[in-house]
Amino acid sequence: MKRIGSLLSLALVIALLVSGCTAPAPSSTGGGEAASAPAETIKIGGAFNLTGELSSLDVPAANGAKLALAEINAAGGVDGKQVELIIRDGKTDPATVANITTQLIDSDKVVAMIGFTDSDSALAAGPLCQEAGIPFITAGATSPKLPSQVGDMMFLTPFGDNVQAAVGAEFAYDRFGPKAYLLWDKGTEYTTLLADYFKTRFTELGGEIVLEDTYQSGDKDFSAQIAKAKSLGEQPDFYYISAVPDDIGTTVKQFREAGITGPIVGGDGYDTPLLVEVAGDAANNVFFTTHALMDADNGSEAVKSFIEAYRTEYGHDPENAFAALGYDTMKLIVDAIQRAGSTDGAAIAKAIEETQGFPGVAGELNYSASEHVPRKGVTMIEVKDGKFTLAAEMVPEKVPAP
Amino acid sequence: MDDSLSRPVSVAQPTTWQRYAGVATPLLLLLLVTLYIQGASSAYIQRVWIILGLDIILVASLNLFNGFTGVFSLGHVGFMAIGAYVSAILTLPLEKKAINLPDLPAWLAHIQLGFFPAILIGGLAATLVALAIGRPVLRLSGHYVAVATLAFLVIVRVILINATPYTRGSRTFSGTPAYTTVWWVYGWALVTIYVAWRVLRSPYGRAMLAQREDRAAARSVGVRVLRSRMWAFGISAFLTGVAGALWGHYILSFSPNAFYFAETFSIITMLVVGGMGSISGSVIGAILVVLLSEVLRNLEGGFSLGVVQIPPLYGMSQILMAILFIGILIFRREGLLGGREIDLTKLFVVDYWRSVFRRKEV
Amino acid sequence: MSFFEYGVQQLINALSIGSLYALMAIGLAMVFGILRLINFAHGDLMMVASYTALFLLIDGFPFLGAAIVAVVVAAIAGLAMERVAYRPIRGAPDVAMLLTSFAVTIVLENVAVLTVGARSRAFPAPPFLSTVFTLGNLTVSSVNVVAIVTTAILLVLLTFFVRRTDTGISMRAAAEDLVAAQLMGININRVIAYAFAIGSGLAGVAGLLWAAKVGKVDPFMGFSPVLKAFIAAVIGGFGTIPGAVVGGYVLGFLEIFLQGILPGQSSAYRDAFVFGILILVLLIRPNGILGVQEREEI
Amino acid sequence: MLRLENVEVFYGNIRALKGVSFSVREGELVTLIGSNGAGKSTTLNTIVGLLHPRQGAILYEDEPIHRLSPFQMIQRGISLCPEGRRIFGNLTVDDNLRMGAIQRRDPEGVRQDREWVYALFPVLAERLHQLGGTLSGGEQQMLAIGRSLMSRPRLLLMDEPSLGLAPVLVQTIFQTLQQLKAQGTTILLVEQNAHQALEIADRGYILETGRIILGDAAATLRTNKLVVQSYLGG
Amino acid sequence: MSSCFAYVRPTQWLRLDDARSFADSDSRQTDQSERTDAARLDNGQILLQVRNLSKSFRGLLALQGYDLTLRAGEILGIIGPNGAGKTTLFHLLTGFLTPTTGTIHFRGEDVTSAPPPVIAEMGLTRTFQNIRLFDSLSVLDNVMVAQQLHTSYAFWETIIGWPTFLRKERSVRQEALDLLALMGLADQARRRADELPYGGQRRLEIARALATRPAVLLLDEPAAGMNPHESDQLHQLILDLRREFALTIVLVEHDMRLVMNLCERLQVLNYGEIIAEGLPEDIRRHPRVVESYLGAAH
Repeated sequence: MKRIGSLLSLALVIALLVSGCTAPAPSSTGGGEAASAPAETIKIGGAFNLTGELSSLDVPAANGAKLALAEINAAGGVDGKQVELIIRDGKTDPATVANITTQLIDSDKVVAMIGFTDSDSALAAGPLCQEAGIPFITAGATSPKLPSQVGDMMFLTPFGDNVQAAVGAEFAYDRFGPKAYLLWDKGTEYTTLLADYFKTRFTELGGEIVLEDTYQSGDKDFSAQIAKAKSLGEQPDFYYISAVPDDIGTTVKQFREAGITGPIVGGDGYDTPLLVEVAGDAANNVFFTTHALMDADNGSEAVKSFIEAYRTEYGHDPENAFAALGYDTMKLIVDAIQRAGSTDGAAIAKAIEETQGFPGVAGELNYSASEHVPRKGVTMIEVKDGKFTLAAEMVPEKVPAP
Repeated sequence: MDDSLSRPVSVAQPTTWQRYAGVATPLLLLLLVTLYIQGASSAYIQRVWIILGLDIILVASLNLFNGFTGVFSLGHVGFMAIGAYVSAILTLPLEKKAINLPDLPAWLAHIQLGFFPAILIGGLAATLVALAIGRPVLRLSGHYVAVATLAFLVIVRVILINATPYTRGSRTFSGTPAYTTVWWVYGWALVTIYVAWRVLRSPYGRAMLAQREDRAAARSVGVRVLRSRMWAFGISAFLTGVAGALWGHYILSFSPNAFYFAETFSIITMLVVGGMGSISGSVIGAILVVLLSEVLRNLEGGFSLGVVQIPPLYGMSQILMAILFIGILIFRREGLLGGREIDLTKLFVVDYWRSVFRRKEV
Repeated sequence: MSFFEYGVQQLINALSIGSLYALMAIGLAMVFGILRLINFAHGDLMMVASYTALFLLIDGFPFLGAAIVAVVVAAIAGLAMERVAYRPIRGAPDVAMLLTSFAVTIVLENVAVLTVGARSRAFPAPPFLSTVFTLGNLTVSSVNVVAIVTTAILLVLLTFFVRRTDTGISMRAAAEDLVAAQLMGININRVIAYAFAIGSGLAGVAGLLWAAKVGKVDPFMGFSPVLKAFIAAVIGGFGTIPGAVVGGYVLGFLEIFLQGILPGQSSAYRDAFVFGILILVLLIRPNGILGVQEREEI
Repeated sequence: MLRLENVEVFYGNIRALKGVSFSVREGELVTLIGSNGAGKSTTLNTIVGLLHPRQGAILYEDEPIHRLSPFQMIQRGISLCPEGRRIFGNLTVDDNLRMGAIQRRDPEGVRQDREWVYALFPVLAERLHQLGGTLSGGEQQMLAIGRSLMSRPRLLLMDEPSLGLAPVLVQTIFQTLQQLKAQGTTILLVEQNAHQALEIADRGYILETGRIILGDAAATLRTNKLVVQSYLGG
Repeated sequence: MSSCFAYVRPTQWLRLDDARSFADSDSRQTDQSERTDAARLDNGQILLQVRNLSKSFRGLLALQGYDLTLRAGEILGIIGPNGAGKTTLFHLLTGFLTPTTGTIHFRGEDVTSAPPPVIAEMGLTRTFQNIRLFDSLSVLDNVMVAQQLHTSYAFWETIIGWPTFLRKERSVRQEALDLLALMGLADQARRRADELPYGGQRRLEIARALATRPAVLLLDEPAAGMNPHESDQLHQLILDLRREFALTIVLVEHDMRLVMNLCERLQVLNYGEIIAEGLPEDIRRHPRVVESYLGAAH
């Protein structure tokens, strides 16, 4: 019992420690990671799932944001005040995600929050920010429903999936024809939404889905699905595959190895160097919709310098589109704070709504009071000889309702 | 302090008022701490307190099955999912239902229940499923039950993902009304602990423990092994379903991903740390793991130790918790309490204090 | 593509994925047979092996050299795992050991996230693992053939090992009766070490083949395969090597054929069917397809 | 040769052996007699290192061995033929014998010993490649004894070799034991069949509830009143 | 140890007043007491009728052609060498094993394939050769587990702790304490069962069996590990219990003195077959028994 007594007292001490750590004390003693912390700073919360299943998406986004932060502070911050990005790890666990959001709002006293690349987390964090009157911009969740689900403090940096799916459908219909094969990951919201919107828009155009198939998140062997596709009497005009960045290289590789040579079309999940690295030559004749041409040789100046800076900082190319989105999100929020001239949440949100023609690495951002999902051009990329090349810059004719 | 465990003691049996005092003390303490936290602490501490309460329900109800019957379920998070989804669907405001779940069958699309009935129905739904799968699965022996319940968890997930009209599939289920408060959570936590204690001190519980200790001997004195396991499974599933409902109305947005291995492992850690088969162990395990992992999480963002600056190491808290867990399994195989109970009644027995002080003198 | 060709194609697919499951399941079964430990961290050895190979390949090692080192590293990692985490709790209840292995998994995966990062990396498979044969309408990628052939060779070697060598027979003896094995003078620590080393080595091989097939590696790559291998081992009859092999192939066929046969969106229920069948197998043959009926405990 | 000094063994909190002391001299056949639960098997398991005493010492040729593990006992020439035979049912007869010789590094000697065991129990030679589990009870007992002999022990511990065997087979087994003794093997025999055990033994000890209550020459014990009353069914 | 074993002197542990009050409270508490039924049975009525019972394991016959007619009130002894099938017989009679052939009728009902709990409920229960208690439960709880067979609880009254439930619990506890007092274990009621000394554990096992209110009690080597003095005490205990509880007793035992003095009738098993049956004095001289079991000295 002695031991248990001491354990209980240990628990008590821990409880005290927790409250000590999290009382509205300066973050330097134990709060999140403080990228820079001079006396007077503007605090922005960065909530990301740095560990757990979503870490391969959130880590690049956080890295992008940190890169932007360094540039901002190097350029003098906001009105002479340095900006501080307090990063906390949601661990891909809903309860922890909500905990860190509360901590950022309540203990760290951030004026605005960015982060997360998935709707689960964004929807767990969003309402808390909404309630506290703090603007929250998600760096990667692409569900166009988010703002309507959360409220007027919720913003997206990427376009909604309905927009890119519509572009994909229109582009492929015109270029390849009306018969499509559709495969998607049924265990992930992003891929499900993308496939749904694609199907809606494509059938609306008069296209036909000749075969529809699914796989489970975590599946790495697509041979059964491929054999099924190959057993189609006549091959479709193109293959629309909705996959997350971690899967797409594998999927394309295995499709090509099985002798399927037709065009493969998809969304911004394809925007990762893994596509070419994993699939190699097999990646040719792949088309996908994304935010901007992220290519160190052929991209815009902004893109080139972003890639350069990212390489210098982290030793490798941006892992996927989320790196650029994280970068843009950070830049956008700071820009909005500067324009608002205040750290009041409502004022910042209003400044975001007034954003027009903001030059992000991943495309130009336009918002309005009714559009918290940015109006953005969609870039269509074609992979040629292992390189991403610009196939088209498009705005969809018609966007499926969110 | 050895004697405050339910080991044989030479002191007199506690009188009625001592027993009441033993029960009332922790309750009073709980009430005071909760009131204090509600009044004077940050929103974050309040949140941790609620999460702790939810975990206490989850661990105590898992203990009711795993600890009392000795067969291990790895599928309880599946019941949590059932509770969360069922109650969330039932309480979703009608206008949100029309938008979020447009394909619901008519009878579901036009009802909106209050929190309490929704919780009960969530729990009952979990119980029904438990009784349906329990009949075949609980016949199995030893860790094959663990295997089969793991399979159950996978199946629940697949069904959640595919039952799109009800669950939105893999898409986030949102719009759940924020009904859960600290009072709901601790109210149910007390109910859970009371039920677990009641079951333990009843013929049902004795049968569960007996078949855990020795299946053959239990059968020889008339214990029906499958039946006693079914009782445990059903009650435990109900409480886990309730916890899921409370969890759903607190976290508000969730998808099938929330109810999978990560959550399973986290609850099991608390159970094993506290000690299987001990109700107070469940509570202590939950407290320790929840608080410790919060502390570690707060430290992994990097901090300075005087001159040394510790860089951020995200993932360190999980690693340390896992190592702690292995350590406990190695050095205290039975968990901290090892199936015993902390009995505060003893604190009110004069002889007990006498014995404590006498020992000090020696 | 004719129906026949379709069937043959799926058969090859099933054999290939089944081979990988079998390789993984053998390791699980060897350890389980002796210790009654379900080692979930087995999957992370795949990750260890493929990252080792990846780094060596980046440094310009030839593939075979890198592969051999990787398999050895996996074996060593398995031994270390046994020494640090499993030996101290040997003899604990089955469930305690299972949970320990969960914890080991968490440690390994998070250490990997901390050290090599969470991002996926492309795995540069050599040409002999990435060419494609075409036979009429059938296409077979060489990695599948290599997987099938490697598994077959390893199975033959392993069978020879456990049937003919002293250590192999000791291993079977220890799996059958640990106490009697000790009385014979079998050093069980050594036998267990062998089981871990060989099982982990096989996991390493499976990891490399997996990485070549998938084309990339990441810290969580072992989770899904080990779950499958575990199911395979249970279906086949836990604790026996032939059972693990049979289970691996049965699971491979189940998955491929369910995916192939279930129409349209219902193929998303594949895993529910697979795991449902698992429960059925347990009910009908509680000790798996090849498992021996144990006497009722009295 | 073997000496137990005040050995105490616990199962959890239960004291199974409460200070057992006895000795076995080189070349002797000593029997340990007692009823079920008296601690006979516990004693043997402690000698071979499956259990470790909490108190007391076990000396083998004046060297303390009570901290060693079973495979080190084999190296020192102590072999236990366990109660209930415990042969490897999924291994062939030949492989079972091979396991008995697992630590030996003299293939020629092993081969000879195998021949010798087959000569001792000709029925085993007929079933060379049969699985152990398919043998009858008596054949299994022979295999178990043969297996223990394969390590060429100098001290052979036998735990209830007559258990569940037909009288005629028990005769065979006991004759074999005498034969082994004649060839110089020291034997410690645990038996419930006190009558027959005392017949072939040089000396005997009576173990009762974890204590040695009596120890004497076998012939003397056979006439002891208490022994006759409790163990010889007088 | 002998002190641990020593039963409290008969006058102490079996105060007849206690025994009677136990019996009385018993018939008061339950509407249809099994034991009062048993008490009403005429001595000589057939309780257990076994015909041609056989059991084989993987082709090995453990028991064959076994017949038994057990009459109320008798004490039957079953002897034979280890492995003769005695324990198998107990397993068959109590439902732990299902016979390969043959029938078992208990009180006129066919219980050949009934499971153990059903058989226990009908009034046939047993002890185990190696004591099998519920180790981590208290001594009292060990008995209470067995008692609930004859008390009905509604789930709802249990779960909310309704007064009716508490009343039932109190009376069950009192009965259990009475029974423990009878066996000299009253002051140990709150200890863990595995903390009892060996003799106490033996007595607790018998107390637990009695708590199911059996008509027939099968004792599997109750004197194992006892010295002659203790076995004498056991002898007396068994006689007293039979009288007080109107028991019919089947005893498997190696202690010849106990068996010969206590039992009214003996069966001798060897190789799963009855080789002799009859009065103790006849058995003692039976040539086959002498040859295969007792040894030539007799």
